Amino acid sequence: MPRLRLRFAGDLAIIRRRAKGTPSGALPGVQQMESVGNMREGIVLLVAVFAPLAGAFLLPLFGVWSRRLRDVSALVMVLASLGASVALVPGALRGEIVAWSIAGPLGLSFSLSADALAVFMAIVSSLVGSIIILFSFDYIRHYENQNEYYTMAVVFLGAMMGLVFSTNLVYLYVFWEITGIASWRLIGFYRGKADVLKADKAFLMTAFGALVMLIGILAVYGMTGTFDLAAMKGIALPLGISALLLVGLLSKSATLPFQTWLPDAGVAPSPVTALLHAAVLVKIGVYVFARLFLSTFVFDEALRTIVASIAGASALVSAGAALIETDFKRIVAYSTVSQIGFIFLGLAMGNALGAAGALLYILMHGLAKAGLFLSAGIVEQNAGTKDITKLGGLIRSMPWTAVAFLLCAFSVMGIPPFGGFFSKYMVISAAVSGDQLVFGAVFLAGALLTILYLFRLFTKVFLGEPHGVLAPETSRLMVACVVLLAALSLVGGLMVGWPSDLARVAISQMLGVAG
Amino acid sequence: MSDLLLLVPFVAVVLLYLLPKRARAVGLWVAFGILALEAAAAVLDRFATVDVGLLAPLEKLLGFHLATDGLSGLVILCTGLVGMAALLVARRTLESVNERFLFANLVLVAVVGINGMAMVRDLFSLYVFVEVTAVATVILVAAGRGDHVLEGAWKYIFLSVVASVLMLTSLGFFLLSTGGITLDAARTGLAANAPLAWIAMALFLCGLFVKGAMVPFHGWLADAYTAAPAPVSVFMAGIVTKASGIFALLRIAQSTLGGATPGREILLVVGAVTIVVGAFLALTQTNFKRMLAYSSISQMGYIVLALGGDLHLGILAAGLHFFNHAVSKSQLFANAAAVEKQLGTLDIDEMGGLGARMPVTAGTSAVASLSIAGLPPLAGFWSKLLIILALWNAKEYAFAAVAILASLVTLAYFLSLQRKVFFGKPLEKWAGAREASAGLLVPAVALALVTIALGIGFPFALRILLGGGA
Amino acid sequence: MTPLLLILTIAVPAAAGLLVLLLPSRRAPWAPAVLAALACAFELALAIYAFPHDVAFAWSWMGFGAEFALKLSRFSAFILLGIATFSFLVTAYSAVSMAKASSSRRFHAWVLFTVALSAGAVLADNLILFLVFWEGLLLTLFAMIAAGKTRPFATAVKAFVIVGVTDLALMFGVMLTGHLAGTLSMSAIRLPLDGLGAVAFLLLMVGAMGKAGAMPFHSWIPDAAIDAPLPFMALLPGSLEKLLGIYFLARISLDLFVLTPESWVSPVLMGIGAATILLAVLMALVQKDYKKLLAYHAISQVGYMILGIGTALPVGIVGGLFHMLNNAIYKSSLFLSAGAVEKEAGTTDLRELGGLGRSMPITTLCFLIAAASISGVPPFNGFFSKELVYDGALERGWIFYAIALGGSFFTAASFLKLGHAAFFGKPTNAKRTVKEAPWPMLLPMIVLAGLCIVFGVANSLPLERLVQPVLGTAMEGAHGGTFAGFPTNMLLVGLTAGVLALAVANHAFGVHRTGKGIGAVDHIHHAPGLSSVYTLQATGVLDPYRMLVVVVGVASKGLYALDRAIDWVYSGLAAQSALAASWVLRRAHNGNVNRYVLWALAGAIAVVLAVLAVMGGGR
Amino acid sequence: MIWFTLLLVVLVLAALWASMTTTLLRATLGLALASALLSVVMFSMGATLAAAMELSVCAGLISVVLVSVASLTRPRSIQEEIASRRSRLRRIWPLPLVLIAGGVALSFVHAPVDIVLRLPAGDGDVRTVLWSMRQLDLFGQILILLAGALGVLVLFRKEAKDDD
Repeated sequence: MPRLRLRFAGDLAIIRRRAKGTPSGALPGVQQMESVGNMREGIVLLVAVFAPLAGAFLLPLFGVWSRRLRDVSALVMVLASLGASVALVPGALRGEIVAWSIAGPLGLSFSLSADALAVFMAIVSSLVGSIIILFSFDYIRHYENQNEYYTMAVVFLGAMMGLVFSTNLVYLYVFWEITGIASWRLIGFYRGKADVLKADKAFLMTAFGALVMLIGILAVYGMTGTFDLAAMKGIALPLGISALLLVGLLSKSATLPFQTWLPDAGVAPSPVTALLHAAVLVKIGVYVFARLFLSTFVFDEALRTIVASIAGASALVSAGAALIETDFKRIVAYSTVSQIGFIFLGLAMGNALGAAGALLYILMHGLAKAGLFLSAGIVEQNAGTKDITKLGGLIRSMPWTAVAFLLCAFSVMGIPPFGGFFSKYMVISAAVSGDQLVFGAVFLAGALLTILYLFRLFTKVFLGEPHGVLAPETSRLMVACVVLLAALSLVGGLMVGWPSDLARVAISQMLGVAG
Repeated sequence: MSDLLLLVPFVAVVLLYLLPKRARAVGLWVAFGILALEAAAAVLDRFATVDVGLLAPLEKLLGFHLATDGLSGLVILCTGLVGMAALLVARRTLESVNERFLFANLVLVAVVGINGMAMVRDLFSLYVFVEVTAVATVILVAAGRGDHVLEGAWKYIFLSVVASVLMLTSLGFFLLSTGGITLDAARTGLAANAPLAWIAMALFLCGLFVKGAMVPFHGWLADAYTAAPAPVSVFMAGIVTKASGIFALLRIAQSTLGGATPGREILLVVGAVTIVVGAFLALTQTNFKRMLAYSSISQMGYIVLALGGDLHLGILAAGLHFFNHAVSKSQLFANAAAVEKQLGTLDIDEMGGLGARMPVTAGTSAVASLSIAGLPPLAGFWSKLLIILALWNAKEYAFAAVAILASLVTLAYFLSLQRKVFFGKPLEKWAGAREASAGLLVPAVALALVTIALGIGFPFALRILLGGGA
Repeated sequence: MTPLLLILTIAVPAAAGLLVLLLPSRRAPWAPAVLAALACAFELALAIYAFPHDVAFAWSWMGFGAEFALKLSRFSAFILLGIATFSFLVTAYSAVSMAKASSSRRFHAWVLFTVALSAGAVLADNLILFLVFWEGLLLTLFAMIAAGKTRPFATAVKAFVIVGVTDLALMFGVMLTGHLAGTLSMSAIRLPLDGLGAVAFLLLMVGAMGKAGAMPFHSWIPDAAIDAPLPFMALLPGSLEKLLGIYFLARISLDLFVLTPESWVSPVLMGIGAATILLAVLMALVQKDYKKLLAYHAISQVGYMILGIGTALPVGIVGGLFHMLNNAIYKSSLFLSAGAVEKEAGTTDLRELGGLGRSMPITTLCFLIAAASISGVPPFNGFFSKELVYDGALERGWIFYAIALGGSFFTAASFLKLGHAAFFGKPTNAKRTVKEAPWPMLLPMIVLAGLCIVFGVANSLPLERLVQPVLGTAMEGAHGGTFAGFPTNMLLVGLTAGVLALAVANHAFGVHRTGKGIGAVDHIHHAPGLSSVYTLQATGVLDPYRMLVVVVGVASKGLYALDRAIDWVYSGLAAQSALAASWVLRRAHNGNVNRYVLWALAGAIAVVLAVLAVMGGGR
Repeated sequence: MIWFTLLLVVLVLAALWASMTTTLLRATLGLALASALLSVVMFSMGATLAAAMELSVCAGLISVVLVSVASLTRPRSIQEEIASRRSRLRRIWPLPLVLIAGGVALSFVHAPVDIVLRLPAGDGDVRTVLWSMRQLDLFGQILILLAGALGVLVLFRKEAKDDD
């Protein structure tokens, strides 16, 4: 019988666990605090999650005081996440898993755990997130509701961190939905009627998926009696439950047949679309897919065909749409949908090559696509339109933006030595080596379409005859951010060994095989 | 001390009337103080133990057969919180001292009724206290000023009478079949599978369904909520309907039904139907309060649905949802009051972009909306999760799925509300609108903070809740 | 010879390219060109030094079989030497021709990157590494065309897309090959040509042909001839791309797969080669622009190489590879002559040129040597390689030989027309006084023309030192171990001579008919049947790129409709039905209290009945 | 038994008439009749006290009050009468149906017919029952009266204010 009675039952335990080079085994439910010294890494983990998540709510207060202070502290919070994530890299490369947990009743233990996969994803999110926040300094300056913008953007990134490190399905869902709430506010940032409608649409579509996924989570709970991912490792999931979970993942990752909210969400300010479409939000689905279906459950062969088919259809349909659309950001958004298909392909193959390729894809696509969206932002803000039929010849007035755009586009197309090449190669190659030649061919067609629509976009916006006044680049900071992303895309390719090392550790932890 | 919960407000009402008319402004604060004490008592969990020596003579004299448990504490806590919020709203929205005084008095009367319901162990007493609350509430509704006030009150009375008839009939049947009308007696009768006892139970449940506005017994609710003055709707939506209908169901499910067939199935079906119909009804409403009203119906369906799940978890979940919804919905009605005070209208189609003018109201309403829609990390998510878990544990998968997917409709109408009222471009028409006064903001902010805090600290809270049992 | 030197062949040009990009060019506008030429000279020295060595090494890179593996073999040393030579000559040339262009700095940087990537592609011994270098050339290709003068971007995009498509095919082929072979190390792969292996081979072949510019992946080259800077044409479509494309084609035919005459892939290759020869040369024939005419020849000549390799006979392969080398020599020479003409006469439109022979004698001489060489006139180098290809082709089927021979006829005819129109006859544009080109431009031409003669007369030098070692043991026993010296099959030589004579006769006929050198082939141009094809081609309908764009356009419209349909399910169907449900329910709530009471009573009855039903059922 | 059944039927009919008629006076008469019949039933079942209360309060006192109130109202015109009757009939016809359905439903109950009332100890004396067993409910009744009083206060205040 439930009773309202104040009693501090149970214990708050901070645990830290090391598992050298082995796939993560069962995480002990509750352990006593080992020693203060060992808490250090746990604290790193907490900083990564809560510096932005909790700190965000200070931002409106800072904003009342000083705009500059608010902007800089937003950046600092995200950088703190990045720093904390990077600090976890050496351990992750050695195959160590840092974990931190508070035991809770009914399986609701709040557990964070940083394996290589999580660290990888955390770095991608916070790295791109930091650049986007930096970009926002000059971009958002011109609009109302700046406090809300920074709060929500930072909350979003914090929730992303939480999601990445969570090993409890319920908390994963919690962070998942926080990102949904934040993106709802962010998409409706301009407050126009259409904007808010699109924000609602995005929210509803992703929430629908999330709710279906919640049914799936409960089904898993019903099967295993736990929400703890580590405890359910190695379980074979019935296809029905997988399908329920998959609906959530697909909707969050804007994959067919839940893709249409993403282009619509292009009404948001460009840094937001960069954040949502490129780097972070849409990667949630693929990340959780990797976390659940590759890292935790026994990989189901039937799932391979299903997911790969969906991914293939998604890649082609949205690439086709990108060739027809005339709105700058919608095109890039469709491109995201298409590229997410590639990531799903890599994961769906269930082999080491595909999974590693998918991870690299997350990184490379995040960097490059963020660059594309931010370029779109520069163009939109300076030229006052994002209709590509009304743009043209901007390479003359915006040479840096144009070149950075092109470089990022090369990376998305998968042209070496840009990072996008390696990831694209690896995922398609995974299909081939998995004897799935048809999927390989489909995605090859997708890659071709990618080249076509990105060049179409580049040609229409930056080349050709100018329409009206050629708007110049007004903010050096914004241009610098875009150039930085382009440069990172290139460096990511030239130095592909670095992310690849981490990805390989992640794969070995996930699949239990050496990459 | 449980007797005090009945006596103190009652005595207070009587004493207030002895005050000189000049001093009537005090009435509101007296009521506020009593409610604050009530909430404190519920939280501190002292009312069952402290009074043994001190109040024994009084108890003996009165001879009330009261019993308290966690559920009583829960409803008393909610009453305290919601009542305080309603009183604060009343302070800013009711214009004359006299109106506020009367409001405070009637609230106190209703509170006695609710407290009584919280603690009785007897079906007839339950019925009596339900009626006490109903009468006080009807008068509260009728005391308003609008054109539709009487209509709302009238519908409330009318269906209340139906409920009374059903419940009285039921009591008669209980007397016939089991010879007793305590909860335990009824339980024995049901356990024996006596058909007449089950019919009696069904009728009593139907009476409570009317009170708790379960579909299809819900006709009165939207009109009454909409017609009622702002503080009254806060109070009604926050606690009255829930206590007199839903809490009573909770009590019966806990003490009498015990998860037996067919009571459980009735609760499941009625709950599910209510959730869905209420949610769809809310979707296209254009009156702020009416939308909230239908939302209330839908959410109360969740509580009833939970009662059909795994018994222990279900009651825990229902209780939590009860609390969360009481907090959030009264807060939303307080928000509605703030908006109405600024704009003079409740038609959401005429509103727009108020977020820019009333940021605190907008922010708190968003918190409450999302909490009710069951979005983490707010409190509403956890109670819904537990509800669904309870259903899942009872292998009621289809009902669990309905409960989950109906959340989407909930989210849809709340998003539509947010979009039309707060989250849009500021309209020229409302350039004069300002943030509501502190008096209206305090309850909204306080309740929103409760929602957030409970949401974030939920697992700890749950640990505490489970500490005693389960 | 250490691995370091191998790395240097890639790193030096790349570093130089980076340096060029970063240099402050305003102070020293000559610096990029000089730096580029120096770097290429260094590259050439390295290539010569490395030539006799065999080096291989591998560093671990990114896992999954991708190693940073380089290997210097006979073949790659040969190609590397070619790359270094041609890039050195072209940079020396462009130092002058591009000196005043605003894009000089960028252009030279791209040239250097191109050299670095080409060297990498040739040296790579790991398929992924190879792919990285190979596809990286796409970027420099794009950037170099984009550095052109007049609105070059459309052409750059076209080139990028076409080559990109073939590169994607190549990528797929690499994946398939790696999958079948179980390794990505090129020197360890040896697959039979059957089933999936054949598919893989064809995919790789598409990549190689795309790079080499064979049909149907050719259509950007004529466009680039107009839009891109001229040294680019000499460097990429003229020489480097042929070297790389044919290098890779030969690698897959000889090393990675076992191409035998019995395989069905062999006729496919030969067919593509033959088609390319004939169709491209027919297009070249009617061009009225110096550069464009050359561009079509650049395509047509690839056909001989593919045909040669496609025979799968040692004689054909040696002929194809030798032709690759020869073609690079005379084709870059021809392009450079076009550049000289363009620089001095201000145009490359044949209708405005004429009589340049007097004012530009050295250029004219170089042109004549190179033209004779491409037309297969003995004793220039082109003659010898073509004869070897003919020999192989005839052995595999007379039709291939016939087409190749026909190609020769049109080649000769078109160069007769070109030479006549540009260098002889009367100057049409008398206003401008034309001088001989400056020495830095002439020297590369002279060197290349000289090579045409040397490689013809002393053909044992290239054949025995460069080409034949590539085949290794396959050479033993055939033809006494060498194909050097004058062709032994006099019938073929005679037929060749006959065709050349026919071309001269045809030219005389045409000139007689129209009275001008440029009109020498008008009778073919306007021949019934052919003329309509030419018209279609002129409007671009036959351009495979255009077809691709149209097909993709239609497909994407369909896909977009599908996307909208899915969107409708949410924005339309789901939303509307929810609203409709809500509306119906709202309509039911009309505020009538009787109705509400009725509902409540009905509900109560239903509940009671339900209870009764359950209880009754329980009995 | 037949008489008893007949009484019940007439009672129901009277109640129905009271609720379905459109004039206040007839409704009042119907109510009074129903109450009177009810008290007869109660008498016949031995609940003398309840019967007396029912007869005096419901059939007597309330009827008087209602009749006097009705006399203060203006009778409707014939047109109004006809119009309202039609609409009223249209709206109220389900009531008998509901009753019939309810009756049918109840007839399915296979309840034991030999109902034995197990009244609480303290045999019969109303005062004892009320005070020793059901203090709480009495307290509730007091509260209802209090609330009613407050209601009168509120609503009449309001009337007065509206008159101003």
